[in-house]
Amino acid sequence: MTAEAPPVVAVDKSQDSAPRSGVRAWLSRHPLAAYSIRRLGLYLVELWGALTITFFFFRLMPGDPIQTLIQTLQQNYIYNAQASAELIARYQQEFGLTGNLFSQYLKYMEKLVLHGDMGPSLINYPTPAQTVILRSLPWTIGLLGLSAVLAWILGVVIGAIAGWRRGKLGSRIATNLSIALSHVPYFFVALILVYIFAYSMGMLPARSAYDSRIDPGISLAFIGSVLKYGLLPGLSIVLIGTFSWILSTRMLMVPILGEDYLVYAEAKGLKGWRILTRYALRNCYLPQITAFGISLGFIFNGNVLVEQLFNYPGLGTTLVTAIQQLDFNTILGVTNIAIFSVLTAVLLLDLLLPLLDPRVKYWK
Amino acid sequence: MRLLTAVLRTIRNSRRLASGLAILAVMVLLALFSPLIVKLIGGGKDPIEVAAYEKWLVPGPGHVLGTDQFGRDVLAMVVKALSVSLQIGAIAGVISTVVGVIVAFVAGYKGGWIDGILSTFTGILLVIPTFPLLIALSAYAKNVSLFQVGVMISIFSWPFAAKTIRSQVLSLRTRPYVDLARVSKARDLEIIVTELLPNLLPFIGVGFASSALGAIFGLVGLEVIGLGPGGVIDLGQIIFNAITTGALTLGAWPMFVVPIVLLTLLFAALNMVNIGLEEVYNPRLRGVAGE
Amino acid sequence: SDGGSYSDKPANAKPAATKSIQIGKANIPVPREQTVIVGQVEYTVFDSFNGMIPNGNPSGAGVELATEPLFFLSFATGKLTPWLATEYKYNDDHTELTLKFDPKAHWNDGKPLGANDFRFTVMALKDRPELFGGGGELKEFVKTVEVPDPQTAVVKFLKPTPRFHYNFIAAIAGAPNNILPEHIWKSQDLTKYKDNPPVRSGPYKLKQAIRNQKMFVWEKDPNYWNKDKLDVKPQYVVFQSTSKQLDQASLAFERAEFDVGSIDTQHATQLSNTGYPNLVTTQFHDPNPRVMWLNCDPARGVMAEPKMHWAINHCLDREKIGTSVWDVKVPPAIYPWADYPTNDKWKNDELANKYKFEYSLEKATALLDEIAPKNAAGKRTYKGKEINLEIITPAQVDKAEYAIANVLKTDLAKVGVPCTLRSLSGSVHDEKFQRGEYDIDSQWAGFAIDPAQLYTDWDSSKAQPIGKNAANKNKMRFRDPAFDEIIRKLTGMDPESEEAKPLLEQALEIYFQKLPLLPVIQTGYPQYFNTAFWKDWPTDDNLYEVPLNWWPHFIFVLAKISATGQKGPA
Amino acid sequence: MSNVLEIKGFEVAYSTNRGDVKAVRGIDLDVRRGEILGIAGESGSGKSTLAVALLRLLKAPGKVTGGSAMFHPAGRSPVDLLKVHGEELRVLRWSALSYLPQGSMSSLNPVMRVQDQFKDVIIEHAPERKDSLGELVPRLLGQVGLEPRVARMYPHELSGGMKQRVLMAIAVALEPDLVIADEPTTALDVTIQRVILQSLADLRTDFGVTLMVISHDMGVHAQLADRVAVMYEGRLVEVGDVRQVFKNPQDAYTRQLIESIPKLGRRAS
Amino acid sequence: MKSELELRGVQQRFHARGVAEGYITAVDDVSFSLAASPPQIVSLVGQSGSGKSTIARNVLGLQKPTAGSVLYGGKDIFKLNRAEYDEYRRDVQPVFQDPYAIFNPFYRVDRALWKAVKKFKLADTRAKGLELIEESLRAVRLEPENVLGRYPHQLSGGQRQRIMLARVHMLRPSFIIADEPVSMLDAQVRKHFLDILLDFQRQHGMTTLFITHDLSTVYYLGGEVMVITKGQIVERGPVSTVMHDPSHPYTKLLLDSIPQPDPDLRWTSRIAVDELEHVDDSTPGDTTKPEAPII
Ligand SMILES: Nc1ncnc2c1ncn2[C@@H]1O[C@H](COP(=O)(O)OP(=O)(O)OP(=O)(O)O)[C@@H](O)[C@H]1O
Ligand SMILES: Nc1ncnc2c1ncn2[C@@H]1O[C@H](COP(=O)(O)OP(=O)(O)OP(=O)(O)O)[C@@H](O)[C@H]1O
Ligand SMILES: [Mg+2]
Ligand SMILES: [Mg+2]
Ligand code: NI
Repeated sequence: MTAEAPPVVAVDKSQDSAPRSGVRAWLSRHPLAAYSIRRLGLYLVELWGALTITFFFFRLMPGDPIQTLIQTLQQNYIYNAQASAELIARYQQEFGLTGNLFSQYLKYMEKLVLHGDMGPSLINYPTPAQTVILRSLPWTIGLLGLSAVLAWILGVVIGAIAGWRRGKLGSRIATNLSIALSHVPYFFVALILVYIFAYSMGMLPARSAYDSRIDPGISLAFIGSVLKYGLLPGLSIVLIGTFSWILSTRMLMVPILGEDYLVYAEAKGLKGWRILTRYALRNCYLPQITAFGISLGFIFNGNVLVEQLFNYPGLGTTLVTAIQQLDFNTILGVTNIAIFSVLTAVLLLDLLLPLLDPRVKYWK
Repeated sequence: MRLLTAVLRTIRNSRRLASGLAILAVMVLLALFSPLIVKLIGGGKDPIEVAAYEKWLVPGPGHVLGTDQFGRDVLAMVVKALSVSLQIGAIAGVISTVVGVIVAFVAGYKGGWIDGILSTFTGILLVIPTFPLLIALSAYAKNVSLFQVGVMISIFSWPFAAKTIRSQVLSLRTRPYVDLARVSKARDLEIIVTELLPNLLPFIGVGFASSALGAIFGLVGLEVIGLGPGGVIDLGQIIFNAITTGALTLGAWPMFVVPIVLLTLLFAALNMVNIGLEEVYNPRLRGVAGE
Repeated sequence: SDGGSYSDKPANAKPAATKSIQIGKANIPVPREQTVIVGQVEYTVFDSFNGMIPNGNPSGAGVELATEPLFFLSFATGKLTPWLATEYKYNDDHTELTLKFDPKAHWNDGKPLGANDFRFTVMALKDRPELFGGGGELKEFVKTVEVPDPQTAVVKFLKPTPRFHYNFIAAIAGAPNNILPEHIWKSQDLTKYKDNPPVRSGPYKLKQAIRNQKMFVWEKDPNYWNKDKLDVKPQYVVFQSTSKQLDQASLAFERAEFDVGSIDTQHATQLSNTGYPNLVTTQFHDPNPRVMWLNCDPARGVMAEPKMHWAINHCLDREKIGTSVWDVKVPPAIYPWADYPTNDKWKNDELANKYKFEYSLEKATALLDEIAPKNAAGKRTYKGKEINLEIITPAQVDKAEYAIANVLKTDLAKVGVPCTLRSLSGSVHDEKFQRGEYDIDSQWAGFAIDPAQLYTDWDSSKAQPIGKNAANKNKMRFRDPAFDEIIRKLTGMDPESEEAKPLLEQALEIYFQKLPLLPVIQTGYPQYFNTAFWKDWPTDDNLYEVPLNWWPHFIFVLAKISATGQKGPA
Repeated sequence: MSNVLEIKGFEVAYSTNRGDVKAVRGIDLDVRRGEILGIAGESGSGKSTLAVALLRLLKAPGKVTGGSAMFHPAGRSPVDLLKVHGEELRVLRWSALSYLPQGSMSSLNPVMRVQDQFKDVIIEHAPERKDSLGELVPRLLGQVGLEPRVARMYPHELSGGMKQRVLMAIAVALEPDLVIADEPTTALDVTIQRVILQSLADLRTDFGVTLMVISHDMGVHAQLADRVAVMYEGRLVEVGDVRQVFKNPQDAYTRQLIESIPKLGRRAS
Repeated sequence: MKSELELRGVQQRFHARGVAEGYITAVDDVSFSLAASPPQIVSLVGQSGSGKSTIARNVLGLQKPTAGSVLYGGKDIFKLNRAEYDEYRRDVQPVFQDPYAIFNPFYRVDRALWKAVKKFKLADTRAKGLELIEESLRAVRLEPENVLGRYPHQLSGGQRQRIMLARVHMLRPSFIIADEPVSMLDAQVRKHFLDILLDFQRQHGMTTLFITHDLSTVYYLGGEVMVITKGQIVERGPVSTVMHDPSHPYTKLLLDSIPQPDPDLRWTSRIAVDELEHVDDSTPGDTTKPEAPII
């Protein structure tokens, strides 16, 4: 028995006074659709904004990429290589560096949006930047994605237990360790792990992504080798990531513990683990899902250095190499990929969340 | 005065906050007196000048932490670097907090389209991975000084502060005491400054601490690719030095361990302050979280 | 003063040289005992070997093992070894050059190699300035190339030159121009073709380039044309990027996961002091002394004063830099070239004594007081303006060139000259450097086979105004009419001829007076070899030409080593 | 009439930084089987503390400092509620002793459907009834005047009154001996309050449960309770039949309490 | 300062997505007026969510109505000039519902009083101000030394609520807008509080708009009463008339639902759930549900 209000006569001016056109009415009757459309709109605006900002940032940076290239080559070959005006002009054309900044921008966006083309890479000329990036992407997704998810799961579970059994010795250790270590940069840990497991004990490889004696492919040996080589870099991300998730989950958990529904659940005589999983955890993992989407971006930042340290053939290493040679197209490409994935992840989570959490007021 | 007593009251309520602040205070003191300490170590000459001593000396009475690959006294470097790292943290922390707070208040209190634009912009900055942009910026700004690096880092860290504080402002602005102030003829600015701001202090504190941490780590990252500000040594640079020169296997552990311990301690201290503040100000956490 | 350095260990702790080492499992796809593994720089390019595309060719990746010049020049001995070519001959007025090719030579796909390939290469590049290595000297000098028979090429010049064959000599890190197989390239677009796998002529062929492992695997070519003269021993040579962390890199060396490189001086010293039995150290000088480029443009104020250059010279503590800053102890540099015996003929000790390089802050102060006296505030001024120098360097802050500049900066401060020192990244540095927007640039000298070649770049006509790109010539904006005159005369002459000698001396004197380029130290590059799998590495006494693995001369090393019989770990 | 609960010398204290605060001071009280016992008293008099302590939900810094509470569940041996522990306590809960909390807004888990919150207790305490869940839940909901479709709703989709009734339905799901209701209506509007009070009274008639209803609203007691116990500063000042307490209060405080109730001075129609 | 507050066709809508219209109407065409003289007490009763607080906020100028106007001395309060605005603020003062949230937890409770003194220039010296404050505190039966210098969390709800009353006593506005001031208080404190309000009316001539959902307090206060449901005022009249002879069915239901504190007057009839119609009583400000709850 929904309260059917009388049809609106246009009385209110300052507020929403639009006539009930078909679309609007439909939307207000389908809040989830309206929400999705609005969320998608915001996503596009954010995507566009972020891409634009990064484009101008990189273009306004001094240093002519072509000159850089020439200079790098000179360093490599020592001879004063001949870089003629013609050569420079040709490359400027190919790298989209001709015309004023705005027309460069339009051209870049057109290529990017319509053709998914990020322009040629400098570090690997004339391979297009997107190819260079796509080559390293699976490694990064594998390493970063897997370990980030693992860290999240571990962190949320341990954090929830630490909050749940607060005051117990184990929880106290977990909490204090997290306080001390949750902000430590990934690569510190990576270094220490390398020192212990690779140098001192010689148990695990400290660099590269797989054993080159094994041919890459879908074979058990190869997968085993990838796992073995990914263990240390993965562990360093997982460790620190876990600590920060522990901390934030615990912070979320503690106020939940004071919630009436937990007291009620206890009064119901439910078993401890059931209260933890069905009542406590279910209420704090949802906000953590959103947080996870946002955190992907930061993990990406930290990951750059870890990959670098382990010489892992991922996006981070590509980025650093590109930065060292001021390879605009590749840097921009990597940045754009990161922006795109973070935004998309957050978008998906936001769209998914109303389904997971009945409380989410998606129409707000 | 009132603020001071409030602060003292707060500190007394949390052991964690107190110990975090104590560690910070020691570090700040060390940083403040760093020129003196460095002078003392040098005993007449500059101990962090290139080739001041022989290179790679093991720790001993003359050089408590040994010397590095350019013959600089590691202890003096660490002391100096600590002050640099703290400075950068403070600079970036202050700037991003101030900007964040202003944006948050304007967006949160004014609402409407201003909020829409500011929030979208903040949202956009939030998803841009800061690291590549930071690098681009530091390549762009010629002759960067420590202060400029601080500014650059804060360009990317204020959105975090702004985001959290904005949501707080949104919830605080509907509080009855804001209404009371309004019927007492207080103006918007007055309400923001006197009614909202004090209640947001813990959030501002937390924002400050995380921006400061971010900046210190950001600088470490910049150093790692050799784009740090010229002519200064920060903790990150010593670590980077240790990594690239392989100090660890050489046995020059102080170059590696000491700055990492200091940084970890600093992180832990700021974290403790963060959590302490949250506990003290969040009545639900109060007592409950105190273990 | 204290317990000494990390790398010294007390003698009694030194184990016997027979101490067994723990051999690690090298991450390579070929049998360890048949392979020499070389530790090298970061690679980014794996699928293209076309050197005419900027970055179209990986460097330091072993391409040198497959690429041969017409001639090899050994700096250490001064010996010129004919290789693909058997001889070169200029006509008397240096307007024609005749090259003879070895009839045995063939490409690694079996096709013959000779004068036709040479002509193709020269003509293809001559008029293609948009190619890397195109245009330049080829365009400036070459009129035609004639091929009377497949083994003979005759180059006709537009104007006389005694130096054209320099283009085909591998003196350091490869010749300026290597010849291309005509049968492969004639149908290809030179700006696009990837040349993968590369068809070249060296003793090795590319087996695999593994991007994810940053690795190139070279396999011995059983059909190598010059087997009789050069029989390389290892079946495989692997070039692999080493870790940027020296810990990791040196540990890999210690475990014999690398045979060449992959270790730094400090760790190497430590290893040998702890009795590591498998380390061979070979000293070698880079042909490139470390220098300060001093800006000579009047727009830079006091920097244009030769006396200022000398004041800076007096502030350079070369002794200290050579001992404490550079990795190994190295001698100071006085001439703007490397101190190889072959270069001794260009020296002039009389002049060097007359213009003595010495570290003396007093002398520097005296000179400065003349040109930039202190004002009331105690600040040095030049034409009423307080002076402040800008030192830039492309080296990172933890690298030697930065540290050298830092030492100079400290000493300049002591004589009242404040400086800012900046490490600039790649192109930012290059832009400032090329546009002359610096006072002092701390880096390397650049390289020339003879001084006249070096001086040619310093011509006044090549000095651009500040702010305009110098296009790699005369970046210090040196202008001296007398010097220009000498250069003009020298260009057409054989530098070793008698008539050139007094001219070179005059030029050297002007150089000493004005110091546009201030040499600091000679650069020593110790090379480290591991004897676990391979022995008979070059030593200080016998360098086997050049021990550096990124030079084409490395094939001579590979021919002289032998396997120890050590088996790789399972 | 037999007693369900016999409380003797019951004491609860909260430790604060200024020493222990006694919230409940030596209470002796019997709860008779099948009755509705009202606990009255002004705010802070210790009513909730009493309830929470009996339910063994007392959290630090509160602690039971003395007394006993013998509970006589039907068909089981009597236990001292203040002494049972662990599994024994857990089993006792809900099947014999259930709770109707005050905070109806927040006592339901916001991310679980109503039916799942029923399921919980049934799976835990009466697994044999699991199969009949589909029939049981609508019946229980119907008992408190809710439609079956409420079972599939989430708490935030319910109004306060509905939530309170869902809680009531859950409370009697296992037909416990004793239900302790702490201020079941304070957060609600008068009109809803009336409906809830009606339903509470029905519970007794339909399920025969014993109810302990805590409220500071004397009106509620007057309408619902059989007997009323009045608390003041942690002490029980008076227990008696509802009529006696209202018409002829023995204790001075009770008298004051009754007098200070603003009266409408109008007969209900 | 004898003025009149008048609401003319006030309507307040709030955006609410998820309901069919895209908004909800919290206050629907409400008109009434309050006269400063003779001082009176007008109660506004209605269930939770019926729009009472919204009306209070409209009257206090904290929320601009979407239609209609609030007039003070015949002028729209959102169009007053500076002097008029000052007078309006001086003359119309609130006592809010929640004694816990009304104080800024960061400050001592004195501040609320001092702020009134300063902002409305009640005293020119500190001493006079203090005197005024103490006098007002005593007037609401608080000992100044017991409350001054304390932080809000150190006072009980009743004490806090009375400080707000002291503030009003100090300001002597013509109109007090009291939004459920007693709903959080104990019976005894509540009575006390109502006595003070009555006292204000008699001694200082203040007119009170008393908002509540508790009919017994209305009865105690006397004066006039307005009954509001779903944003509309359905009944208005002297308390005795409305209570004894309610004309609107809703008023009847309301009256019927009050539990009589007399075991002899137990309800004999049952009310059906349907009678309550659609009433959302759970979460004020949260009626914006995709599906309307059923009762
Ligand atoms: N956690 C606590 N710490 C210290 N004292 C407490 C705590 N909880 C309650 N008290 C004190 O115990 C006494 C009894 O509180 P209780 O909550 O049982 O009262 P109540 O009768 O339920 O009141 P209300 O009607 O307001 O719910 C009060 O004086 C209260 O201040
Ligand atoms: N700022 C707001 N935004 C959206 N809706 C609002 C807002 N304020 C009030 N409402 C809605 O307006 C209606 C009336 O609310 P109001 O607070 O005036 O009720 P009330 O009668 O004061 O209730 P209570 O007795 O619970 O205080 C409610 O449905 C409420 O949800
Ligand atoms: Mg209670
Ligand atoms: Mg209200
Ligand atoms: Ni008075």
